[in-house]
Amino acid sequence: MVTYFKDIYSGLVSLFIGMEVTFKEFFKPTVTVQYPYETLTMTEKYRGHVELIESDEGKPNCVVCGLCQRACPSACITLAGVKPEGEKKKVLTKYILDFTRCSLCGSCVESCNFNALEFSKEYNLASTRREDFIFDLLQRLEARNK
Amino acid sequence: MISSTPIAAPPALFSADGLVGVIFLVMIAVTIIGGFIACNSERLVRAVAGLIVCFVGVAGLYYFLNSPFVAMMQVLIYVGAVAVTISFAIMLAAPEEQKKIGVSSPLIGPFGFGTAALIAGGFSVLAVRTEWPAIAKINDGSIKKIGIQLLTDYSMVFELISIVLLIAIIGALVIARVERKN
Amino acid sequence: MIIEKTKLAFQKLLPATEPEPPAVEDPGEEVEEEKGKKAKVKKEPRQNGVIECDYAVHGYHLDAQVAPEQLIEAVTIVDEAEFFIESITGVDWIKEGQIEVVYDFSRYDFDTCRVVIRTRVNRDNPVVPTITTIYAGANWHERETHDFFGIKFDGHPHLIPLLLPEDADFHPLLKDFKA
Amino acid sequence: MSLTLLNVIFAVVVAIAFAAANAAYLVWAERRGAARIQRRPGPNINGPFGLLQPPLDGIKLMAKQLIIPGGADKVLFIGAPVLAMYPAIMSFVTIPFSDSIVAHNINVGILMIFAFASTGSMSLIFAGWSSRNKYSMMSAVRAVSQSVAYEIPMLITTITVVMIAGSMDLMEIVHQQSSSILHWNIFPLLGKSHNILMPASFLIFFICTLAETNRAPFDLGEAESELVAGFHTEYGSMGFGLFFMGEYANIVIGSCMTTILFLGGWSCPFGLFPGVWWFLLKLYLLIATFIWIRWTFPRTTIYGLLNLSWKILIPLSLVNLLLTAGLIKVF
Amino acid sequence: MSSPIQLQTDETFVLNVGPQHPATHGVLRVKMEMNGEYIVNAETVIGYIHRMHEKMGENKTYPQYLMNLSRMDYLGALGYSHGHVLVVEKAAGIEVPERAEYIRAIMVELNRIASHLFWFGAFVMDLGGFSPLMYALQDREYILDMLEAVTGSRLTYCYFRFGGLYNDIDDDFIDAARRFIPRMRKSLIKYDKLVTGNIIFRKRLEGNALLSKETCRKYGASSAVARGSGINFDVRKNEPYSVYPDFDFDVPVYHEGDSLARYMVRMKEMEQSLRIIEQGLDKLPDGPIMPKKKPKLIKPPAGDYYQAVETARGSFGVRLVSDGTKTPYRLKLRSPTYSNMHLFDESCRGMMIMDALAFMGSLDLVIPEIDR
Amino acid sequence: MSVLTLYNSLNTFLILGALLFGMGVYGIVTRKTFIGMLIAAELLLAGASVNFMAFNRFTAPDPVVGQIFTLFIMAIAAAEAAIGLSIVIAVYHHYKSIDAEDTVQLKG
Repeated sequence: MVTYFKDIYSGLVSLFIGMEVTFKEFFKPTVTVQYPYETLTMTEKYRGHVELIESDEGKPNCVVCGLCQRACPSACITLAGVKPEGEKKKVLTKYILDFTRCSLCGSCVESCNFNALEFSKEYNLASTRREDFIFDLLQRLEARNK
Repeated sequence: MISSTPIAAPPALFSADGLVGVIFLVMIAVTIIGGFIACNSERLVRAVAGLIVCFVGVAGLYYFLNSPFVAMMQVLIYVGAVAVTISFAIMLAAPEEQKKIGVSSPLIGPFGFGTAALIAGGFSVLAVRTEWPAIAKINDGSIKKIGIQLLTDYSMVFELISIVLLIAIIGALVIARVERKN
Repeated sequence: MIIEKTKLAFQKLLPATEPEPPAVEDPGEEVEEEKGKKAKVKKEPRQNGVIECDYAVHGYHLDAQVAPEQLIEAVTIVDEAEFFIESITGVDWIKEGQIEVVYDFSRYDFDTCRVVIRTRVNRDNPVVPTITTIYAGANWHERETHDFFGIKFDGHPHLIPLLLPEDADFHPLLKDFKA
Repeated sequence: MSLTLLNVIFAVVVAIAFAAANAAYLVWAERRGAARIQRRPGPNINGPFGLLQPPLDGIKLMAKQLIIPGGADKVLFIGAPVLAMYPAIMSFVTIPFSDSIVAHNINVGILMIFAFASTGSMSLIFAGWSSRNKYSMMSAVRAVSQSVAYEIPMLITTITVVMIAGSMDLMEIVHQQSSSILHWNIFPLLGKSHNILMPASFLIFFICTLAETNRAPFDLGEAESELVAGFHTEYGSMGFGLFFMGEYANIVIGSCMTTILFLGGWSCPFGLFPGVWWFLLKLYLLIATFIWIRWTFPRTTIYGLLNLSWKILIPLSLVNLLLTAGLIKVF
Repeated sequence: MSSPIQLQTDETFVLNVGPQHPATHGVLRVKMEMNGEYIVNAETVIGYIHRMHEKMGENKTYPQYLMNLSRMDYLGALGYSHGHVLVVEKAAGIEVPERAEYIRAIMVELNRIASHLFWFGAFVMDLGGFSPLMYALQDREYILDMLEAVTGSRLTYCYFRFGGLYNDIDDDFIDAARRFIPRMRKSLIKYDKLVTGNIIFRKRLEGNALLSKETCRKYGASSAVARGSGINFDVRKNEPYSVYPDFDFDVPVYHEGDSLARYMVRMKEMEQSLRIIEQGLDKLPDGPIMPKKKPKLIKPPAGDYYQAVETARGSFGVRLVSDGTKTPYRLKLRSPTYSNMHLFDESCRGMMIMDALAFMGSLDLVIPEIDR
Repeated sequence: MSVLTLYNSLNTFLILGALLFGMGVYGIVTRKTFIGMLIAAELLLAGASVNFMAFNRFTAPDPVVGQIFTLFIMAIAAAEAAIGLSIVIAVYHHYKSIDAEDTVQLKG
């Protein structure tokens, strides 16, 4: 009989303790970010999709060695280049990133020995069309330069 | 409350008294429609729904009979308890789509209707034909009076109610108890 | 030590292979000999028997290869020694025309001992007895292995595709499977 | 007779409006409250503080199609949400908000509210049965056993109040508590309530109200983690909306009852300016407690719930009833 | 042993819990044969998001496959990567610098706390309490922010490399981690008050789904499922790997075997993880994070290698069969939840559906990890 | 006598009671299942109660007696429902049917 009432009492007390916790939380400031209206800046090391890095002359650093293409586990990079007459380096003519397949692993950036690729800080990529995610990085580079 | 003196002139439809009359007619309709559903629908759950409608109507009738207490008890007991129990039993016991048409005699419908009509008609005729004398009231039949009478003059009824209910609860438990295997 | 005990039990089960040299090995030498031995193994298929392996290199202590018929007995040994089942899987040795079924066992104890029991069956008709009668938890593992390799576990109560679609009739982890 | 009945008709209209407005804005309050407890802002886009959210939700719900699942019992399927709403509306008719704001004060007011509240579980049964969904069906069975189990201690505790007041008239009960805060039924030792067990009565009554209104931690009928959405799994559109409104209307009724029976109705705690304001203040404080509790506790089990009723609340309320009767006799 | 569900009798009906159901946290389906509220028989159907990770492993080179492991379990990805890199390092004989090992341990433990926090929230949400999930997510966000600052992503980190790490940690991270420890301890007290002590919560879990040691052994259960049944088994202690022998921590073991015990084990585990992080930060040596000599192409010698690690969900094992080429010959992933979930079919018989779903919650399921 | 003042006439209630009673009889005769019969029986009782209440209101000198009788009937109805339904459930467990005709083997 005593335990019966003791159980009821301790149970009730435990409920009030719980309510006290939520009561305190009630008056604390909110911690969330109102997404479409507020956004966060990404951290420095954030791994978005890749972008080409340009050299001082405004040309991509890429030498079309194809290492990134080979390192990519999901084969989402296609690149092509031509070797103009009399130049040592190849010149990049096409760099397509199929973002629909990309898993943001960063292997391409890691494999690059020429400082030609970096991560973008874009994170709210959304579209209803698949084609929107086949990025032509050269075009994007030009668009950025404008 | 309803005045017991009969109103001399029939009230206009849109007067206050007329509306009361309309509401009474609605109550009658609710009662009859509910009863009709309760004894005619094929699905038992609908029959219970009809029963509820009917009992709400009956509660309304009681209200018109100067007894809000009994009216509320009607709703509380019939709708809140009996109907719930019945629908509970339907959910527990009646498999869905349990319909066996044509097992019983085809005459049972007309026969039932005949009997019912005979009884209802007979009672009605009897009721209309008889001259019911009105005797002066000795009290107002309020809930307080009910309480006092229930515990003095009619204490037997009170005791009986409690015993019947107790036995019913115990009996129901004993009968419906199924040993859970495992 | 549980390793010794289990090893002895296995040796009792597999007496035929007992006299052969690779069955008992000096753990100390093994590290150096590792590469050479592996090359050897490739050439001539390994005999049934139990090997004590170097934990630091392979991650398990005992490696027992048994014939499919001996499997139940072998698993009974580990069951009696209170091992728990880690996983069951297969390896498709397509060049040798065999499929290896690998059973991993370990212990909850601090007296750690990881045991690998393997058995090899013919690739054309891979049938091994089920161990669900001993380890109830082998059920899913066997179903999974059946999914991936098409190995039939004789006596399994419910051998239908688990991870693959219900109507799957392919076995993706076979080396000749091309998606 | 005639005037009171007209009054009632008028009151029903007002009650529907009141219930609907309350239900809509309690959803808002619940969402805001929950958000505050969880340190989120909650709905805050539409209108100031998101106050336009409820009407927009209502428009959205009404614009949607009511999908009736195949094999469902159409009549009952459509009728059940309506049935969920009507007991609350009927109950509003007899609740006195202040000395003058009452549609129709009948002398068995408590009984009337309980009578109509007890019919509420029928709507759950019909919704569950007619949807032809196993989850709904299980939920209906649960909801019924729950409401039956908690009606008993609730009625028994109410009887203690009725015994102290000597009346089932809600007006009368409030009048007896109106002199000061110390005369409220929840506070023992003064006024008419000699009963030192009154706080216990209040607690039992409050717990039963939580259970009767299917609120967390007793929301087994719509235990979303196992029964998806319980009895209204198959409901969309305004069918769902009505269930929702019915739930909140029931909460308002429950809180009104608690206020009247234990917290002195519209009387002011300090004897100042009694009026409907005090009633609403107490009412919404209680509702806030409902919300607070819901977002604090996990759900009980069905047997835990029934154990609580049959093994703790019913014995306690019976003992409470006996002791109260004794105390009234002695003093 | 689970047997196929037979045709239903008059008394019973079949209830499909899932593949889309609020209690299953993913596409898991449990076919339950019910007698009213009681479960007569249950059959778990998995594989709805099976991705054939093991075949992918055979088709990709070792570094290419590295990121797959972090996609197995989206809550505790680092633990799985850890197992994979350890087995490849063991096979290929790559030395790992000490600093990298310490950072790995710290990261894995942080990830373990994040995973447990999410489990805690989701579990309480399964039981009908929603607010604890939000509080847990707040703390978890803190961890994810820290991890994101270092690894560059929030869930699928792929932070470990063969032989070392992708990034070194900086002072910001260390500061954040040091601030995190007292904050987390305070939060744990809050959870204790709000949830663990709550009578409703305790009544629901006490005595729920008793698992015996024998059941655990027969099914190969690990993590809190085993430790809640009185089995003192933690790969970090039983088969120490990485730098775990350097840390002083306890393995919480409860002997009741019910859902509350499993809950308590995970809650106490968070405290132990905090201890490990604290010690790791104190002991963190300087040095490189990648080995000086690392083979350009990873080609482990032919052979059979096994490595078990303790992830947030239990003992995760990787069996690598190498044939000496640059791709694995066979890569078997032994996922802990697979074994833990397997228990469910047998153990939930005779339980009420509410209890069964509480039990399911206490198993800490992550469906992609079961389906692989 | 207008149709709008029907509520002041005893005959209205008596006829209503008779109608309810008739419906009850009809239901009991035609229903095949126990539960259906039980529902019809409730209608019967309701008809009787309406009569009691009507006489109580219009003719009885003491308007308490009728109410008490009605309450008594309600209690009986509740008890009947409880017992009846538990029997139905017991019978269902045994025969897997709630049809009255299927349970003819039920012997004392």
